[in-house]
Amino acid sequence: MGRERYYVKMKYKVQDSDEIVDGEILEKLSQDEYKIKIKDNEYVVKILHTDSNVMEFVLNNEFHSVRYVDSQTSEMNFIVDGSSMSVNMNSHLDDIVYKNSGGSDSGGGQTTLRSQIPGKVVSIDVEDGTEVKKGDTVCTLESMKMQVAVKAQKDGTVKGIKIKEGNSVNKNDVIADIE
Amino acid sequence: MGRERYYVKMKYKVQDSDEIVDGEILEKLSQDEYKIKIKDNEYVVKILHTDSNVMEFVLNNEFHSVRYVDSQTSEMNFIVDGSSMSVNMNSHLDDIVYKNSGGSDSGGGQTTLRSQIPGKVVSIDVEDGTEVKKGDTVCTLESMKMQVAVKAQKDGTVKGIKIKEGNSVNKNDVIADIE
Amino acid sequence: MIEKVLIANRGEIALRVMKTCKTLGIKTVAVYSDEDVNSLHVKTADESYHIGEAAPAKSYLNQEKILEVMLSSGTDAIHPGYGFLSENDDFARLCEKNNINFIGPSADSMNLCGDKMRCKAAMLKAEVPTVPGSPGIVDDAQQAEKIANEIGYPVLLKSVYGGGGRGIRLVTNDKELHEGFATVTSESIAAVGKSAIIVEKFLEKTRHIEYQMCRDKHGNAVHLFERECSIQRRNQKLIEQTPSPIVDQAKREEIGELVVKAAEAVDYTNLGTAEFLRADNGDFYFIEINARLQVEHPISEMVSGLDFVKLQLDIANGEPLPFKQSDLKMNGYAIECRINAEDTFLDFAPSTGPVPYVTIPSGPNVRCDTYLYPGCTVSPFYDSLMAKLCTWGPTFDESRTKMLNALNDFDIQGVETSIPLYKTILNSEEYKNGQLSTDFLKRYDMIEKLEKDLIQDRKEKQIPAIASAIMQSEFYKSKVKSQNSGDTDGISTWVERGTM
Amino acid sequence: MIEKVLIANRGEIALRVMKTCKTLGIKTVAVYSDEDVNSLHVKTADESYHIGEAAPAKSYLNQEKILEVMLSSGTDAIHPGYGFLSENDDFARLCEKNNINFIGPSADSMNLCGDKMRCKAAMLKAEVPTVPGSPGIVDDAQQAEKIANEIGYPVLLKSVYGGGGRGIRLVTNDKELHEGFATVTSESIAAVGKSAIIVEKFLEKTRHIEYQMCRDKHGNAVHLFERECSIQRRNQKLIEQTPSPIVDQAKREEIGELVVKAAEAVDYTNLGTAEFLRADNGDFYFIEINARLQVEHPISEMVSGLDFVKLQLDIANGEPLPFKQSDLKMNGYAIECRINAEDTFLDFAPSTGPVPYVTIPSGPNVRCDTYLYPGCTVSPFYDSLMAKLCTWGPTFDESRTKMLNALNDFDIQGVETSIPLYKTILNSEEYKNGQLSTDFLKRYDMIEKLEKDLIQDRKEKQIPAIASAIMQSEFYKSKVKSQNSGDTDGISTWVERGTM
Repeated sequence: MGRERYYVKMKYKVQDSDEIVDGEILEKLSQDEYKIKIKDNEYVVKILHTDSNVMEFVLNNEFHSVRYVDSQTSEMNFIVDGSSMSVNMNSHLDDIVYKNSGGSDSGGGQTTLRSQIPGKVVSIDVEDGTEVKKGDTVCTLESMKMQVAVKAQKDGTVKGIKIKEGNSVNKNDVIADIE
Repeated sequence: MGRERYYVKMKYKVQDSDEIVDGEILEKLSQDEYKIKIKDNEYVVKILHTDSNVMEFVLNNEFHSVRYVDSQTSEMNFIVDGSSMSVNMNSHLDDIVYKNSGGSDSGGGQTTLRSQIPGKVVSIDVEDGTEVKKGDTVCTLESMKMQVAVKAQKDGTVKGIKIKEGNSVNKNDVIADIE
Repeated sequence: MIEKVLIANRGEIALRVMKTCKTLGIKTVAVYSDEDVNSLHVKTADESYHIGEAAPAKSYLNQEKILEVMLSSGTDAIHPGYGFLSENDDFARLCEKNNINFIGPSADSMNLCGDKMRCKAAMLKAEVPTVPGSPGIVDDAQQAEKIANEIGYPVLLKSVYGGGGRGIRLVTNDKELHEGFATVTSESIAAVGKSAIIVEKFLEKTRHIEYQMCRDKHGNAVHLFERECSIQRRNQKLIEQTPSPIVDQAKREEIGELVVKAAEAVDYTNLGTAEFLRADNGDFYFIEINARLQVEHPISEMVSGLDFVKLQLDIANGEPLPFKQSDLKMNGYAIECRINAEDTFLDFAPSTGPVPYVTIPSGPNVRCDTYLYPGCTVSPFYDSLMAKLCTWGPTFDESRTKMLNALNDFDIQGVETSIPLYKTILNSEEYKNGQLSTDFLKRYDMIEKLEKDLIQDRKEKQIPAIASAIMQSEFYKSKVKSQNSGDTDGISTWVERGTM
Repeated sequence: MIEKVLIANRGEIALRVMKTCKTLGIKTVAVYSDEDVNSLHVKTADESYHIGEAAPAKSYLNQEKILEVMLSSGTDAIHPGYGFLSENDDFARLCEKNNINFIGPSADSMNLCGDKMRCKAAMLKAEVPTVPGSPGIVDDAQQAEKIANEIGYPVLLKSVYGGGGRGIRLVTNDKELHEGFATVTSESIAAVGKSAIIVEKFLEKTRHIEYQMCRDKHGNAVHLFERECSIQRRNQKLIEQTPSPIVDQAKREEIGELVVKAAEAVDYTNLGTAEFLRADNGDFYFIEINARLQVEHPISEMVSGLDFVKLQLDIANGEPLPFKQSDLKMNGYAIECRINAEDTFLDFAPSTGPVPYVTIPSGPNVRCDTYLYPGCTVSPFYDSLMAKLCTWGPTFDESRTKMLNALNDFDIQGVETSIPLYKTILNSEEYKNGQLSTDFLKRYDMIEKLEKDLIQDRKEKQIPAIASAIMQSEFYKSKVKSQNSGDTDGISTWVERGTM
């Protein structure tokens, strides 16, 4: 038991709600029990049954039955206790990309913002000349059905955007300069 | 439609009954309808549904649901409308073997009785010196879960039995001489 | 004595009729179309005969083919269910001619019930009130105006050939009446080449209340109480209940006496239903007779303790009714929800296809008449009614909460259903208070309420939904790891997860 | 007012209790063992708590753990179902001490009911007849002889410590009595180191007839009619019915009055059952009180129109009974078959394992209380009762034929069931005629009859069986041909077929 494994904290957004909440596994308590954290609350999930498209679990002593429906986008579609719901999932990859792209404490000096992952450009949130603050989203990439924001590595002005919506970028491709 | 295919007449014996009855498909009437003959009566079978282990059909306008149960012997095991039943099936291969082994009208002169199929010897019904009539069963072979009798090709006395119970024979192996 | 019954129907009603026949030791004969080879009624009957293609005209409406099956199978009676041939007096006559006991009224009585104008005339003669209006077709706009002034505006002008909203006009004064008369006339002529207009009082906020009636071949008649069927969409009933919350014992008896008169007026035999509109002022107006067993008969069975199919068979056998009106007592409260395969948000459009899995509700005083089973198919060729879910309780509220639980238990996968809408309705204050009317859905914005309920429902399920997402990721990752023990740093985990 | 109930049970009874709670808007709390993670009661409750390992002692009998769940979940009442802790007065007392409303009698009353000797004494005092015999332990063989001569031979000598056939002797005269007394004494001493013998009249061809009793906390008591439960195997009930075919209205009332006295004699509250033996001469003898809701309560619900779990909750809430004895009327006939997972031909040995598919019977006046669903598992850790199938009819015969049809409709795959035996019983002349006794199965050779029925059944299915074999061959051949269009002369076809 204990924290033998590394669990990634993710961000989740549920249909009909604008709120983006953190979710993560804190600990595997036993073969079929997990301690998880959603927003600021901890829950115990006891898995009763799983197969290829159904998961049944008790969440803080309440039973839930979930059927998975195939998803075509970065969205996951479930039928939760009979209600059709979709959940958008996003890892903290934003932060990882952000750090690697020169944001965070590490640097801050470099001008070139690069993509740390390969992906398709879903949206560009700035234009040439846009003033951005460190951490502002510059563009959003989609890769393997997941969306991830690429954020400004420092305060500055966007110059020479090298990407186009709908096009693909490779890892380390330049996205723009921020001067 | 019509008799485009060759259907083999088989012999069937059902659990709890000593009677051995003939059964055969007479005609395929349509995609899902067959005319069959069991003993001396004709029936129309309309197949409603089949999958790997269930067949549902209407037999002369009576619905039946049959589940197949895996069989380990030459017996087929079914659950017919909820009742567990087994059916022993035997083709008229006896006759085919008989013909080919020199019985029937074709020859009658040859002494050597040979097996026309590969198989395991289940039982030997004669001894050296047994007087047999043409058509008497000399031994029974089992092959691919089916049992088939090897019959004397002519009247005579059995000599030099070449097979042993439990052993295998190949096609055309000599079984015995009948002199 | 009836010994073998052909059920000239499919779906839940075919199964319902068979259940009683089997209990009584009567042999059952099913018929089925190509589309129904996998249907439960085929599997349940003692004998099942294929009668043709999926389209009803080529199978369930094919009188000759069905007669042929009856004659060849030695059937001595036929139960038509509802819909299809159930109110076809030609078919009833065909059966009569061939000495097959048609379980329902005589062909003549059925013909009279089916002819709205003659039936209305018979009711007027028997002093059963009908919706005020012209006694028949009016000659011209002048006569229409005269009648409108007698019965009072607003009135409806209806072409007797029209239907489905066309050839019908609501008018509130003489001027509108003259304009409307011209429009309806031209619409009708445009549509069918002729015109014939009747005038009828327009009733607002009406309730649909109907009475089960029952008359044997010896002329004994009773009513088996009322049902309120006001919750409808496009004139199709969705939820029925008995007793009606607006009918007290005095009213029940008063209208019940009219119902017996109505049955006599058309020489009705066997079970049938007299439908009434109840105006907001409390007046009841006869509208028509349904000359057959109705969809919603189970709730009347629940409060009367009777088996209506058995009663039908007994009457068809010529037996006298085994009770008088005074022997009959209503017991408790029953509700029926018609579980349709339809998408409420697509204007109730049919939703068809395979049903890979279904859980049918059960329990004390829960009854579900259905053709559903795991692996069955909801066909586009026939009506959208998949199941009738009925509950009974000693109080209305127990019946209602039991229904809500049963609706929650009813898991039908593969098709959209009317279940969510029914939950919203049954939870609404208007329904709880018995504020029913035929425009209930619109009047109380039920579709909008449903939308809000669904959003609220999803809001309440956010945490389990996120927990599902978290666990799905975990399980997917575990699977990948165990197959292929590569590195699992943040990015690769994410990529694995992304491919789900 | 009870607002949240923990159901300290599993299987069908946990589900049954939840259904009423949900109808009444009461929150439900389930508990479950490792073995039951996939059980329906876990999925149905509002809250579900894991309480331990599969073995009952480590979960459903673990009082401390269950109490802990009640306290942490804010449960205000507990329903014990039947079995497990339902008649454990220590547990009832533990609940009382923790201010948790135990839905059942008080711990003191339960204790008294559970102590056969004290209970019998209380009945004698209340003039409720018990099986004639010694009022308690006899001093010696001489006293036993005296009593035997008073009550008349044959008598049973029973060690109060004995059980399961040991320490019990049937004697028919004084000589046998003296011999038997010595044997039972030595057997008992050999087994438990001590001996204490009672004398009881031996009754032949007895019927097991029991009364549902009902008493509120204000001392109002009624009986809810009898059930006959004579069809048993190894003292376990298989089929129950109400009314008993041997009890007429006068007898019903006569014994019913005794039942009310019995309830008062032990200060019983809530629902319970007074069990009687009926001797072949018509005399009734009290045997014991079952201080809980019984397995077979649904048939009494059907004929009384009452919801017994609701009644239990109301009584537990301190409400007075809403009826007097004279308000209660029996309506119709109900039968219950206990559908057990067992192999009749293996001496009723349990049959356990996964149930890949099940079709649960339904229809008008058919009720099936069950934990089965497709994909569930019948556990070897708990009792073999998978389902209670109940039918109601206005006549006994309608109830019976309805049951036969429902049994035919009940398709349980994967385990052996008692369904075939019940079909044989329900079809037997003895059952139809109401010739019931606790040795019914042996007396009328029901197992042999079943064997014959099964053979007959297979005989009738010979043609479809052969047709299946023919078609299976054909389909197998078609499949092989389409995959691999080789030659299909007689031999190769046969070989292909042989590999099926």
